[in-house]
Amino acid sequence: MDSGALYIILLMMLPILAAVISTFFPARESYMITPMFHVIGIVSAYLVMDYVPIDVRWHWVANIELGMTLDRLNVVLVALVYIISSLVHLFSFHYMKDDPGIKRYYLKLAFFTVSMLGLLMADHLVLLFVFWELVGFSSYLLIGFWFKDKEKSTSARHTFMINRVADAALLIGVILLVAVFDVSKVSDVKLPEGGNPALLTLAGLMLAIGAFGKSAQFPFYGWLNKAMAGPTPVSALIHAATMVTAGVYLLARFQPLLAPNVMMVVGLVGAATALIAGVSALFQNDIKGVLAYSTISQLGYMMLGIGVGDYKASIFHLWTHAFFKAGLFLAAGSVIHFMHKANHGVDAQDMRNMGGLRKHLPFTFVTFLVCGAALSGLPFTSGFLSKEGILLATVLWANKLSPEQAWMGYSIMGAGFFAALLTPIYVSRQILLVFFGRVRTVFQINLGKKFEPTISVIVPLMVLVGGSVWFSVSKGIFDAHGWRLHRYLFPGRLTGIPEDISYYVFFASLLLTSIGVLIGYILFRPGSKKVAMYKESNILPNSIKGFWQEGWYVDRVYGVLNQGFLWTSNFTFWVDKQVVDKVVNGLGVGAVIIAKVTGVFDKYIIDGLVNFAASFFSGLGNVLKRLQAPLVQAQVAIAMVVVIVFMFWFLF
Amino acid sequence: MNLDVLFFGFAAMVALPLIYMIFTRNIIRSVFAFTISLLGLAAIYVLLNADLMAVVQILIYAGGIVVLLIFGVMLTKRTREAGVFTDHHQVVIGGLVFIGMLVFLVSGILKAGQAEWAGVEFENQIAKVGVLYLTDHLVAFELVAFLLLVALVGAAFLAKKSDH
Amino acid sequence: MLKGQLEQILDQLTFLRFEMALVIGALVLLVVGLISKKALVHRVGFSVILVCSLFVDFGVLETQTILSGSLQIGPLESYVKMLFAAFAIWIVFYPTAKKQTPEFYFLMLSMVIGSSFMVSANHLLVAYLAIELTSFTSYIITNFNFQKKSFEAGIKYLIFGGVSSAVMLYGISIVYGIGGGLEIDSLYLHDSDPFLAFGILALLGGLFFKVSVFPFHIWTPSAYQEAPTDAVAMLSVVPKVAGFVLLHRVLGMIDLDVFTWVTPMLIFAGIGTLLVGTLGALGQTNIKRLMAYGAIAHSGLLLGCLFVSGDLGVAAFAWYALVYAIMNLALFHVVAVFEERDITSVSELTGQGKTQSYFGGLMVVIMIALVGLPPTAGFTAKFYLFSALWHEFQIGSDYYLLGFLIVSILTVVFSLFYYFRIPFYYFLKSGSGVNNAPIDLSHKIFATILVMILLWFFLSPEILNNIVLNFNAVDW
Amino acid sequence: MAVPLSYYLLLAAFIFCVGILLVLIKKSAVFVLLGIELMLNAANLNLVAFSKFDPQLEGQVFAVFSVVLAAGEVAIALAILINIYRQYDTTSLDKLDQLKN
Amino acid sequence: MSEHLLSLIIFIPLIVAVGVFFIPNDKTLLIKQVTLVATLAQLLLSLILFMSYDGSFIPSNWNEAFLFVEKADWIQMRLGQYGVFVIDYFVGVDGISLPLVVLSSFLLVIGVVSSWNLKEKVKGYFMLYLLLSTSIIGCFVALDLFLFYVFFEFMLLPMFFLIGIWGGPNRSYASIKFFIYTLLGSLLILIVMIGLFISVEDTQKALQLAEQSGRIELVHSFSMVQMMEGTYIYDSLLAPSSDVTILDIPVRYWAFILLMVGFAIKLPVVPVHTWLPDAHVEAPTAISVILAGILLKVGGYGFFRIAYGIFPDGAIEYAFPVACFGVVSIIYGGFAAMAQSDLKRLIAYSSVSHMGFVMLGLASLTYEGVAGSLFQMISHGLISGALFLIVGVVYDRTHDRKIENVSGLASKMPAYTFFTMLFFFASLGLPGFSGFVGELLSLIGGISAENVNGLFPRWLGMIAVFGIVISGAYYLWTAQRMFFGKYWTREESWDVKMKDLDVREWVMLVPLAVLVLLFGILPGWILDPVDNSINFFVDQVLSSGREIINNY
Repeated sequence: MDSGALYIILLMMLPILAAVISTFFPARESYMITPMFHVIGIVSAYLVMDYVPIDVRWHWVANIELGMTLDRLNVVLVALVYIISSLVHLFSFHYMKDDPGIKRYYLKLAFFTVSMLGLLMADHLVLLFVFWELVGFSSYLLIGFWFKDKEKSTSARHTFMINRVADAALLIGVILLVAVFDVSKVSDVKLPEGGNPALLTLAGLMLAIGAFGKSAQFPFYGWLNKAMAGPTPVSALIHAATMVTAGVYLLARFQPLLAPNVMMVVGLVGAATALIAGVSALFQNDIKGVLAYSTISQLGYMMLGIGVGDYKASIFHLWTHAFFKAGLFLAAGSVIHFMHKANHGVDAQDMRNMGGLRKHLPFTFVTFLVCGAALSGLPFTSGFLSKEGILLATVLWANKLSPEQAWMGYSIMGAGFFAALLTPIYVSRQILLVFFGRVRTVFQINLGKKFEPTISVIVPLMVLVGGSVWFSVSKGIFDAHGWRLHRYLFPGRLTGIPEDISYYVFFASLLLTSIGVLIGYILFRPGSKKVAMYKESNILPNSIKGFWQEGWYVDRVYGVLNQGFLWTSNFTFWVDKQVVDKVVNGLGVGAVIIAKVTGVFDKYIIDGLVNFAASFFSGLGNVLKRLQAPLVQAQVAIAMVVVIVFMFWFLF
Repeated sequence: MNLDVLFFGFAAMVALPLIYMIFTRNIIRSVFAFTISLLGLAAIYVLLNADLMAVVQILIYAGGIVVLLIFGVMLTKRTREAGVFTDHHQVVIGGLVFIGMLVFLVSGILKAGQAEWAGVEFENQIAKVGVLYLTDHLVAFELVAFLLLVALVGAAFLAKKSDH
Repeated sequence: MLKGQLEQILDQLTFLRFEMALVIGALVLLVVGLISKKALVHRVGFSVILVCSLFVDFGVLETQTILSGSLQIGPLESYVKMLFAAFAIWIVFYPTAKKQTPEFYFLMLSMVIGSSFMVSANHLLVAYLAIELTSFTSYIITNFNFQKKSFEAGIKYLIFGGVSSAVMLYGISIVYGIGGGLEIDSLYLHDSDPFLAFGILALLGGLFFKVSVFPFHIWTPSAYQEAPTDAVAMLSVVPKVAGFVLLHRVLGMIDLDVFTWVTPMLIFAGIGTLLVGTLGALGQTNIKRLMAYGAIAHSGLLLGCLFVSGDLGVAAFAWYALVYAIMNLALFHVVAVFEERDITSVSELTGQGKTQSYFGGLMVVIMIALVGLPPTAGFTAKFYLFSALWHEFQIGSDYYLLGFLIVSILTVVFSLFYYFRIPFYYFLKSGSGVNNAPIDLSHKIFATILVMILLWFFLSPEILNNIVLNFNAVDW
Repeated sequence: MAVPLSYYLLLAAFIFCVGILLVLIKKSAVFVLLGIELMLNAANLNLVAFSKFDPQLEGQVFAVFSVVLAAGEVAIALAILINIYRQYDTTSLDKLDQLKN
Repeated sequence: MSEHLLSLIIFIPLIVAVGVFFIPNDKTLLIKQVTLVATLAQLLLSLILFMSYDGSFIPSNWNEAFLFVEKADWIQMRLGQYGVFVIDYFVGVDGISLPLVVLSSFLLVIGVVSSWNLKEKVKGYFMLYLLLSTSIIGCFVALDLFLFYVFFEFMLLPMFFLIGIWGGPNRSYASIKFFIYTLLGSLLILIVMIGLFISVEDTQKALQLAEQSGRIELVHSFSMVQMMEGTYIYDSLLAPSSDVTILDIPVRYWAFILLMVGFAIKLPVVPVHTWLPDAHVEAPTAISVILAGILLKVGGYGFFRIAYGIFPDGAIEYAFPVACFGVVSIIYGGFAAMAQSDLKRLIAYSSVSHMGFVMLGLASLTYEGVAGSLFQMISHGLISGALFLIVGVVYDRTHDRKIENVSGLASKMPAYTFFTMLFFFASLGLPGFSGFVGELLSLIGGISAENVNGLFPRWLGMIAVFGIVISGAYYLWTAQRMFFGKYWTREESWDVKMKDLDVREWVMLVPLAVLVLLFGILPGWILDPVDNSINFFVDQVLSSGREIINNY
């Protein structure tokens, strides 16, 4: 085994190694060593950056040569995963330290990290699919971590199943590409020569659907809100920074294969999702719910970026989003932890019970503020830069479209900008409702002002705050293409961007963001009517607000589908028991064949096979009964009748 | 010419009692009708130059079997039977079988050919038959002897054993 | 002339040593029965007679007719007769043998005698008499349990048999008149004449009665149910196999190209037999009655052997008859053992498996053989028969034959239903046994021997080759 | 030959059919036996009629045997019938329905 | 020893069964130990077989395709004047049967361990068990059709009694149903077998026999190798040149159809699958393991060796219907499984679904598809075996298998939950477990067949993909209902019995789990040694099938 392979394996296995090692120590504190392993991972990734690509290939089965590779794109993402993961591991120690299942928790978390790393490093579509599924699986395990809670385990199941549907499509795409087009290398995707273009479109579409599933795009986005049932650090890692971006990663890699139509679909779905989720985020009462929908919305942006052809912008947004959203989630985790400690009686995640927490949780507040700003796309944050990149690309793309498609392009663009307006509204709403004003519930225990005693909370939050401001990612404050890693990742020359458009977009997004913040402040400032009544606000299930709050009722659609599914299954079983079994058992097959042979099948189909079978068998039964007559003369009669029948049949 | 008349007379003697037998309810009378019919048959055998057969018919059938049957009827007839005919279904089927068979046979006979035999000798049939019994049909002769023994032993054993 | 004829008769009588030995033995047994009342004496006498008859018989290598065309002898006939005698010996080991009278054994011997003549009969008169001899024997033997029901079975059997034999006699008379004779091998019926056709049909009907083929099978269940079990074993094998040989010989005198309806009729009768046997058995609860239906189904398969021409057919028949005889011997032995334990109905078998598992195991093997599954000779026999039928289909492309083949294979599935009810109740159904006394060791040994034979014939069926090589019966 | 052969055959056919009819429609076992005897007689008549043209006289020989057999059969039948009568107190065949599936 | 390796593997259990017969009834422990040793010896030998199997050669015809061949005269019978038919004791393995032999001997050991606690009629049970294992292995290695058929049929009897005597409350119905269905299937095979041996000749054998007897005769052969090589007698019904049709379908196609139906009953395929749930539900745990793990594979193996090997033209002609039935089974089985409330029944239906992949992959006649089909059999053998053991665990404790009667077991039985989840996910095709590999390869075959050989359209394969969604649905739902949520059982008395896995159960489940994982990660361990065999099989079926279709 060469050193490259060793390196890759090591890089992949570090997290699980850490978790296993710490599991052997009885003390809970041993889990503090896990972040250190991650730091090794970060360092290794950094060190290897200039030596890529390295890869390892091995024969798996049949004609499939699996491979893993480290190239420029994924080494960056590996580093990202390690960074976020190390912070989450660190944060989790505080968050989970009283939980009896902490061993299980860390193992699962490490398993997830490994799967995610594998997904990034996989250099064969099949292997990518393998890790894709494993990521989903480990996410299932983590969401259902508190399995004793029926609802949480149900959420985990739903999450997995929704993903599974998309994965099935992905599998079709993978098989088509691997087996039909012989495209399997992830790191080096080329348009296959020849082949059926329609089939290629189909394959691309299937990949896109797979990506939509994992990245919680329309119509699959419903699962992400359910996934919030898991421990909050998990949400930070999985549902903000890493797993959900896998779809973006996949499409970014396979963009060369995607047919224009598919690109259009991706863009459309991305924009629509950004909008839909943005609206829904406005109406959430659950602190994580807001973040969940905002994540969906941001993922929509990334998809939009892919769809309009600028996957670089999407990757940039992926990077920045990972930081600020992880920050937001961890901050939310901190809030929830606090609420949980402070008052056992109330729902620790419901914003209706919060308010004025900035005094209790200053670090958290700062994190929320900065990361929220980044999410909103306020200037001086990383989010501003990356979001602007995507919007810019969208505008450029829309301008270039042919007149027939222009309306589509402009509506996609419009949706993108509108979502940019929504984001600051819900972010400010959340910050105002959680950290400002008065506490809307009674704390049973006075925990003092500062409830962030440990380093395992402060360090992650601060690092993420650091990652969310502009200088950590870019040289220029407003330069959407100034990402520090840009040149490393995409060595080619930057495409020229018309200055004027760039300015329009810059100002437009600045304006929209400002308006958004303003609206948010006006509506939800401490003391406003809405906030005063917020504690008691209950959204009626059937109102339009309820519709939005429940994510445009996507769950109900799933429910209907699920009912249909169950109905089908019950029907199948009914058929199995009542029809197949009986027909096959009761020699119905014979009857059917006879009927078919004599060409009267159709007739009996109309009359009902059941009637036919019934009369057939009762007739047969009667004949048999006659044939077994107990009286001797009847027996003689039977024999004679048969003889006469024979006679007249054969002799005439 | 005379023989023709005789044949039709004897045929009637055979057939009419049979029709009576179909409809009668009395077993004894029916057995006697049967006897008449047997005698008619014997006469027909005579017409056919089968003297031995006619004799056997009278001796064994009319003399032996009918007596045996009457004996059986007497032995078992202590209670009155409710009816003579079987149930409705059975009678209908019987009638159909009767008609079908008859129609078929009659039409068949009318169309039938007949084997061609070299020549026909009529004289001294009994002597010839006697020789045949001990030459060509020796096996059959011995077999029938054994068969009668079996019938005898069997019937006797059945009757005897059931006494106990 | 007459003198020469008589001398010739005397010469040829030596070919009848087997039958004569049996007849003399039967008479002696009857006399001995008057002197000694010991059951053992009768049993020993019976088996001695049969063994002697086996010894005086020798294989006739060439097929020929003797006694002015009355009888036909040849290797097949010798084989079948020896099979009868060798088969009949074993019934003295049945548990029912203890209570049998000398008359019983006399009748058993007459059954063998009648069947032997049936096998040899080349003259319709002899054939008729031989059939009647076995029939009379059977009528009488059916009553030998002297129960209320057995008399009922007896009279029903007699009436049905009487009608059948009368029909057959009528058929013989037509064949005689229109066909021109009674000697089977010199007759060749080729006039397409409806009256003659009826004669043939009636003649075949009587033979069907003897071999219990549809629609003349109806007597079988009642008779088997009520006759003594050892007699049933005889009844189900000896006259039936003889009947098939005779049936085949009779079919040989019919020109099948003129009487085109004969082959389909036979095949329909065969299919009917298979169906009636298997479907009829499904609802039975009485063990012997059930087995009677099974025997009917086997008749259908034996009839199938007749459809195969050439020495393949005779081989299939010889083999099937042999295996069928062994299987039925074993089967009715098991039934007799059950009867001795007061088990007559299937449901009374429950719980037997707990105490009598060894015997049960043997019984299972026997049932497997009857169904026709490996690793038993029952499978080989069926397999050989099916192969022969397939081959015949391949030669003639007769789709009726294919239909018969398919039905016969499918009936194997159904036969599983009823044959396996016995082990099913024996082992699988829970319940307390009617009689939990241990089964006599001798019965176990007897069953073991038969089971061993069944297994051995599966593993090494080459014995068939040796039998069949002698036949050169190309006219089958 | 004045009377054609077919007349004899027709008479025989009639006897045969009446025999079957009796077997089928009469309850009493004795009647049924009579029916069987009639059927046998029909066959005998056929045999004898045909044998008129047969120099070998086989038909007549056959017919004689068949009469003898009929006697044996009736003997056995009566032996059983007496037993039946003792057990069932009737000779009516439709009362004999103990043997069922 | 190596030249009699196969015979040893086949007959060790038979000999031991005879030995067990002489052990007194009450020495149950000894009986169990002896059985265990016998099956372990069988496993050891089959491992030796696997290790010493050299799959590196590329055969040029079927004669060369088999290794460890043993051939001995058994039966030579005359077929009247139409020649002689020869039945040999002829066994051998190629890459298709080898993995199945190893799988079977492994599962047989597991089965013994799983029935270790049996209390009643121990001797009978283990004797039947040993007979069963003889016939199973024999079935996989027989190269003589007659021998195969004998083993094939003989499997039914021990199975019948094992279900019927030691089964659950409704066992009698289930056992009879099982027997009838499978017997029906095997009789269809019997018809074809008869037709085949009458149509196939063995000239070599004819020469051999001529040396002994001095005259040349037609020798009808039962050798599957001859049948696959296609040495047909001219004018025979099943010869490719035969033009006999029944209902407008050529006889050869009929033969193929009959074989497919016969083996489909065993596999089982919708709509002839209904015996399976009943049989499974009533069978004792170990027998369920054998039934699902091995006996279903006999059906699949029959597809490979007999239906496809001998009738390649049928395989090509009927690829579409076969694949259709596969897909229908996948979807239908999945839906039916979803509706179950009895855990065992659920797994039984899931077997129907999973065996659909075997059919789909095989029908594609692509290398991936066929390899996937074979692999799916192995993997399903391990996984479903394990799942039935899992059911056995809860059944042993509660004597109840209803899913809704327990919940939240995870908190009470963590190890049990762990294994259950592991096998559930393995079964629903999570990558990393062997189930995924088989399904993936079959699906690759199913989807790429249109491009590779154009046998059937790819939308069939695409529909089949959604089978994995359904399987996910029912497994996760079941897992949630039984293991998650608050701990609760229907009967209070079950509480005390709800202990976590004991040593015996660990011993059974750990090897299975390890293998499932191992083969999921390194499927090449199974497939690489048999690579050439599969390639050869695919080439042979395609080329000779096309040849027959084109030439006649």
